[in-house]
Amino acid sequence: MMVTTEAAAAVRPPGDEDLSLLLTIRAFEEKLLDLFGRGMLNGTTHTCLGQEYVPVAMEGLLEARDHVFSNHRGHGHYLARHRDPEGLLAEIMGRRGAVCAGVGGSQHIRRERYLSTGVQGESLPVACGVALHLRRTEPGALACVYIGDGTFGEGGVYEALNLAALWRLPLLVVVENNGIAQSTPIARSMAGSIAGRAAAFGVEHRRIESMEVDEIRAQLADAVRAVREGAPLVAEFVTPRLGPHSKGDDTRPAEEIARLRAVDWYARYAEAEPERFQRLDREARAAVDAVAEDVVAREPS
Amino acid sequence: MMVTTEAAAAVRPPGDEDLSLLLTIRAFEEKLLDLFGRGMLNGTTHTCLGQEYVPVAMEGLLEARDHVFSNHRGHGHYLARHRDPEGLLAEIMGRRGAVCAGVGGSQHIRRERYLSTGVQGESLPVACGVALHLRRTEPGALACVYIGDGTFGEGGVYEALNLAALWRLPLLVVVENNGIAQSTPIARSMAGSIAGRAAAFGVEHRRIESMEVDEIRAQLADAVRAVREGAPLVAEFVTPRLGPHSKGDDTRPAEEIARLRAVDWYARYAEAEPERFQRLDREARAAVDAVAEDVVAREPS
Amino acid sequence: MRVVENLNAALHELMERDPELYLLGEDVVDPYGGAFKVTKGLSTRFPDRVLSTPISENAITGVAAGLALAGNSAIVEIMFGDFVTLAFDQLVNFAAKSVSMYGAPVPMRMVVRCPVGGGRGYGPTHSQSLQKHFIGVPGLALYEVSPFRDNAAVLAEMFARQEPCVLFEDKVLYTRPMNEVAAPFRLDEQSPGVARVSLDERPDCVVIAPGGVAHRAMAAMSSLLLEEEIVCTLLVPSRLYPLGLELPPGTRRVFVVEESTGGGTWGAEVAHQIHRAHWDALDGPVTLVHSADSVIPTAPHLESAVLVDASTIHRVIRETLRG
Amino acid sequence: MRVVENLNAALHELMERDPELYLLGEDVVDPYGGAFKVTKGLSTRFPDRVLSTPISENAITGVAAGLALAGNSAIVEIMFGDFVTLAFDQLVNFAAKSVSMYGAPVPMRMVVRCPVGGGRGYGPTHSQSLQKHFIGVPGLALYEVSPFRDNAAVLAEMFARQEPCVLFEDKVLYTRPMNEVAAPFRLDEQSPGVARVSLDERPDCVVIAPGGVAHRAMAAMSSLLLEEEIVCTLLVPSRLYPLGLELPPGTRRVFVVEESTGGGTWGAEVAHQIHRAHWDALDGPVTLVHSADSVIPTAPHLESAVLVDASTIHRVIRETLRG
Ligand SMILES: Cc1ncc(C[n+]2csc(CCOP(=O)(O)OP(=O)(O)O)c2C)c(N)n1
Ligand SMILES: Cc1ncc(C[n+]2csc(CCOP(=O)(O)OP(=O)(O)O)c2C)c(N)n1
Ligand SMILES: [Mg+2]
Ligand SMILES: [Mg+2]
Repeated sequence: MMVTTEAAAAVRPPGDEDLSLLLTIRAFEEKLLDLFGRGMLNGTTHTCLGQEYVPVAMEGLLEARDHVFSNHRGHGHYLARHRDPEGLLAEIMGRRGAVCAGVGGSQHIRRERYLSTGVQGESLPVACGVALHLRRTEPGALACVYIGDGTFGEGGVYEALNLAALWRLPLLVVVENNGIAQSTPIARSMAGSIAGRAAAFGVEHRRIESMEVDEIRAQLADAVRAVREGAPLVAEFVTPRLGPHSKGDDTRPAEEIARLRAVDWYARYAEAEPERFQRLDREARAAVDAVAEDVVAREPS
Repeated sequence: MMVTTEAAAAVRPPGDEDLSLLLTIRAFEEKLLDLFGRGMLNGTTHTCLGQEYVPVAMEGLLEARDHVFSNHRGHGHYLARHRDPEGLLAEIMGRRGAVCAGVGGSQHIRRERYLSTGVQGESLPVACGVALHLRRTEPGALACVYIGDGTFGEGGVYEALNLAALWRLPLLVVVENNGIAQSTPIARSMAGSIAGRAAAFGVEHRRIESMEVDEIRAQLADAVRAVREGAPLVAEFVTPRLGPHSKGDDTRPAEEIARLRAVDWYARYAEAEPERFQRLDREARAAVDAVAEDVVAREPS
Repeated sequence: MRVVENLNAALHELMERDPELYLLGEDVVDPYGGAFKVTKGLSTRFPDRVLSTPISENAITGVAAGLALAGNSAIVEIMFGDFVTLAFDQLVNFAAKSVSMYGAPVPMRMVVRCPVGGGRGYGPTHSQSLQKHFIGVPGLALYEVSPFRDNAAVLAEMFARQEPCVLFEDKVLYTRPMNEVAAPFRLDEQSPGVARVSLDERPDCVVIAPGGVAHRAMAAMSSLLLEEEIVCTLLVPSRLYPLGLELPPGTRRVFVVEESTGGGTWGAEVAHQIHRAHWDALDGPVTLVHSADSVIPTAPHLESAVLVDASTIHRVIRETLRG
Repeated sequence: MRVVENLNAALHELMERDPELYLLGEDVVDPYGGAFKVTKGLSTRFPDRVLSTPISENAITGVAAGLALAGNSAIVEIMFGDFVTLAFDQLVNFAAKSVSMYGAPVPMRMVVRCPVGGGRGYGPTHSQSLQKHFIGVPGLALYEVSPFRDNAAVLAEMFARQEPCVLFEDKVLYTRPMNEVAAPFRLDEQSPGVARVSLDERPDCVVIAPGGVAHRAMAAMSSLLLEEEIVCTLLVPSRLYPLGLELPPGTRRVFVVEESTGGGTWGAEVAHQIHRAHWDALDGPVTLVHSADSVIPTAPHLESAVLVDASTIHRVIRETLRG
């Protein structure tokens, strides 16, 4: 994890809409862990605590016509795209109003041009197929795929990068590099670097260390525009996984987690603009609480 | 194909043993096509015409304790390792004395520490397993895998390169880059370069454009020594496929094949040292003819 | 017309009729036209929708799934069906599941073509008939090319299912003629997609066989008729799974023939369905006739000893009926 | 002792006894000790032979095959058995074939461990029981963890076969106790590797079930006994394929229970073998009891509607025997 506390230096929280979205995702994920803790959720879940800003930043660069592919850690991706905590929580809890009728659950969600699935690496080739379609029938639209650093272990990732480069597909791979895969640190799962993996296929690569939504958008705007012209891109975000892999299965030393918490946008924004932050945070949590109260009371999907 | 006719400039054919081996492989492959033409072989075969020098050069760098993994185009690999045209032809023809009792045929051969199989990409992970064994129980020995350029389409190749680099395995990947896969030119099958694919995993890479056995050995000696210490290597040979992919299925333009034949070691060596060449060539062809006559007359395996 | 020509014509027809249809595979473009020439001419006519791919069975199957998700239709050619093992995850865990795992039905119009079977001395990794391993995947249908059914109809039916399908194509069938049966047998359609080869008289047994072994079954039927006066009716279903097959009324003996090596074969599934539906009418259990439980060797004499052939079928049927 | 502890102890014992044995898998090293904690403590004791791997199911299975080729023994943990689809090629086309495709037998001591099954709300790609897709691969044997057989014996038997084996482990079984049956039923060994749960009196039927569904079968047996006075004998084979199973003399009704979703199930293969051997002794066809032909949904109420459970088993047996 290369996130440095210097980042905390000049903190300017994003505008209200982005900040509210960040806070909504944070509130949603914490609510899930809370519900799990109280035995009200079954199955499994993977929260994106600490990484919320990645999809929030990306949404500012994506268009409605773009396709988004997500993975096991996809709540933030979904909420950033569809602003639908109700449909998502209902899906996770298997209640009326579930976006996928409760069949898919946390890891298998589809709505319009958003789709997630739980098998690592599968989505890249699929996204190449969608990108192939887009290139011919909706030029300018792209397929965006979120994957983690550990997923670079899967051979399918490379088969897809090769196709994307060969066929000049509008494919945008967003790598959430949180430096760990379940319990395995990246040093034990990846030789070389993500930049090198992209370069091997002649695919553009950008490494984003910033956690600031507007800054990130500025850094990626040109490259994402190029994707729409058929220059695939790997956008690597160096980002902190604050929570456990799923539930209570975090074996990292306390110091490391403390080091990550120190760079968490949440604490930094709260300190930087207490008044606005508290107001929006209260609103977000109130909204999520209301959704939870409503959904929990619903009959099964 | 980057092989240039300049290579023909200062030609010094290799010593008798190497040259004889080169000529034996050439004679063997031509004998196979001849037998096929006369309807005396069934199934399929993939000759290494033009590429014979690759395994001949490599054998000079390999030791008996090393493992060699081969692919569909493996006759030269096998003959360089075991000098056993008889067992190989019997295997291909399913006659008594077949090295694998006629079960495996041209593409599935195993003898001592040599093994080939016909599914592209499978052998790299397997070789990693053997290398893992060697690193612990026979330090200094290595696992050598021959693959073609087209095989870089397979995801398993990358999963294996990653493991080899992470675990510092004595893995030597010899890439016979003949610029084509069956009918598909490398430009349509590979984005980026083989060098880049190796670099992506922090794996050493050497590109060999020479066709001269001694020169090649000199160029690779250090890197192969390093493999034995646990520094995996991708040795890429730029090499001409003179013949069809298997039998009569060559769709390349005549000029291209002519261009490749112009750099063929066979013609160049014949011209450089007519007397020695003719003598060794006669010997090699006579030996292969004798083997063929013998094997053809044998009962089924 | 030979089977390979019928299949090629069917692909030409479909590519022309459906401008949203893609075909992908290794070495499928002209002049090569695929390892078995099934795709000849397609890339010349439809260059932007017929794509030669790298050697990436996993990814190209995923690409087909992506095209299907986006509303296209897609056909993937796996050069040798043996290599579809590399696409097993994309087929089982993504393509087939997508049809139903998102709560509402998602149409997935994709076909994975798999040339299968031995008899050509290609050896253990290029001769298998892996149909059995794909049975029972929710959302995945299995078909096999038959000399008795126009492949344009087969492909149309597969796409109409709106779920991923695997089409198995016996390599030795490619060069066989379409719709040819030896006298005195007659060919007709028993039910949609199920061909029947029979005589007028009441059969002593029913033989169920996919297209790839139909000729071997027919050869056995002819020799059984001549040498043993045993009358067989052959049923050749185009769809292997889910299986929709009606036994002729009064059937008391059934044989299922397939090239698969022994163990967990398609025939066991067919037998199970028949036993449930016709237990009391049968004189004995459904008899399975298949290749040996072995890898498929390369040498002709070893390969033919492993693979099911007409003489095996003849012998099993005679011994079962006559003891 | 719970099943997961027995399995963990078996691995400790084997790793200690065989210095040539490796164990590989994702997140298997301490302190994590594997997603289901089956490998806890192993990496601490055997750091050089217990390796956490990248997320590369294909490659790590190939690595195991390479170790086996070199004379080692190897165990691969696939975190969720659903993902073994990614290793299908290495298992089917390389590891299993290597045993025989090189003319002379090649010992391949490797075991691929696959946690399978639903009931935990993990959803369609993390809940499957894919055993059926691996049946009938020459050179590949299939086992399933049972509450009635010490896993040290199971692992020893698998390695002694000298061919690749897949060990399926029902996730819900991990937390169950070993060797526990409800009175009045008694547990013994019917034949090597086949556990029997029975009463003294002559059973009305025989139930065949792998370890993962044994408890569901036993619950049904208890309720059938109490509510219907139907007496069942349960047979739990440790090896699923090749199957070596003897029916008790006088058996007239057989049920095969498994969690697999419908279609081409293991039970169809078991039924085929039983029908061939016992046709005349049976009162009816072997009855298969399995989950619905569907993806396995995430929501508990939907999942339980799909998965086979004790009440389904009870109902099917009662209806079959009593009509
Ligand atoms: C093919 C496959 N193998 C294993 C898993 C189990 N698994 C789920 S998430 C995960 C770790 C993924 O790490 P990474 O890609 O870095 O994403 P992160 O969890 O860090 O966001 C693993 C091993 C899986 N879902 N799919
Ligand atoms: C997994 C797999 N896919 C496809 C094939 C069919 N096939 C055999 S050789 C070959 C081309 C290989 O090209 P390359 O790796 O460059 O080796 P070359 O033939 O040029 O020596 C193909 C596609 C195969 N054997 N295995
Ligand atoms: Mg990660
Ligand atoms: Mg090549």
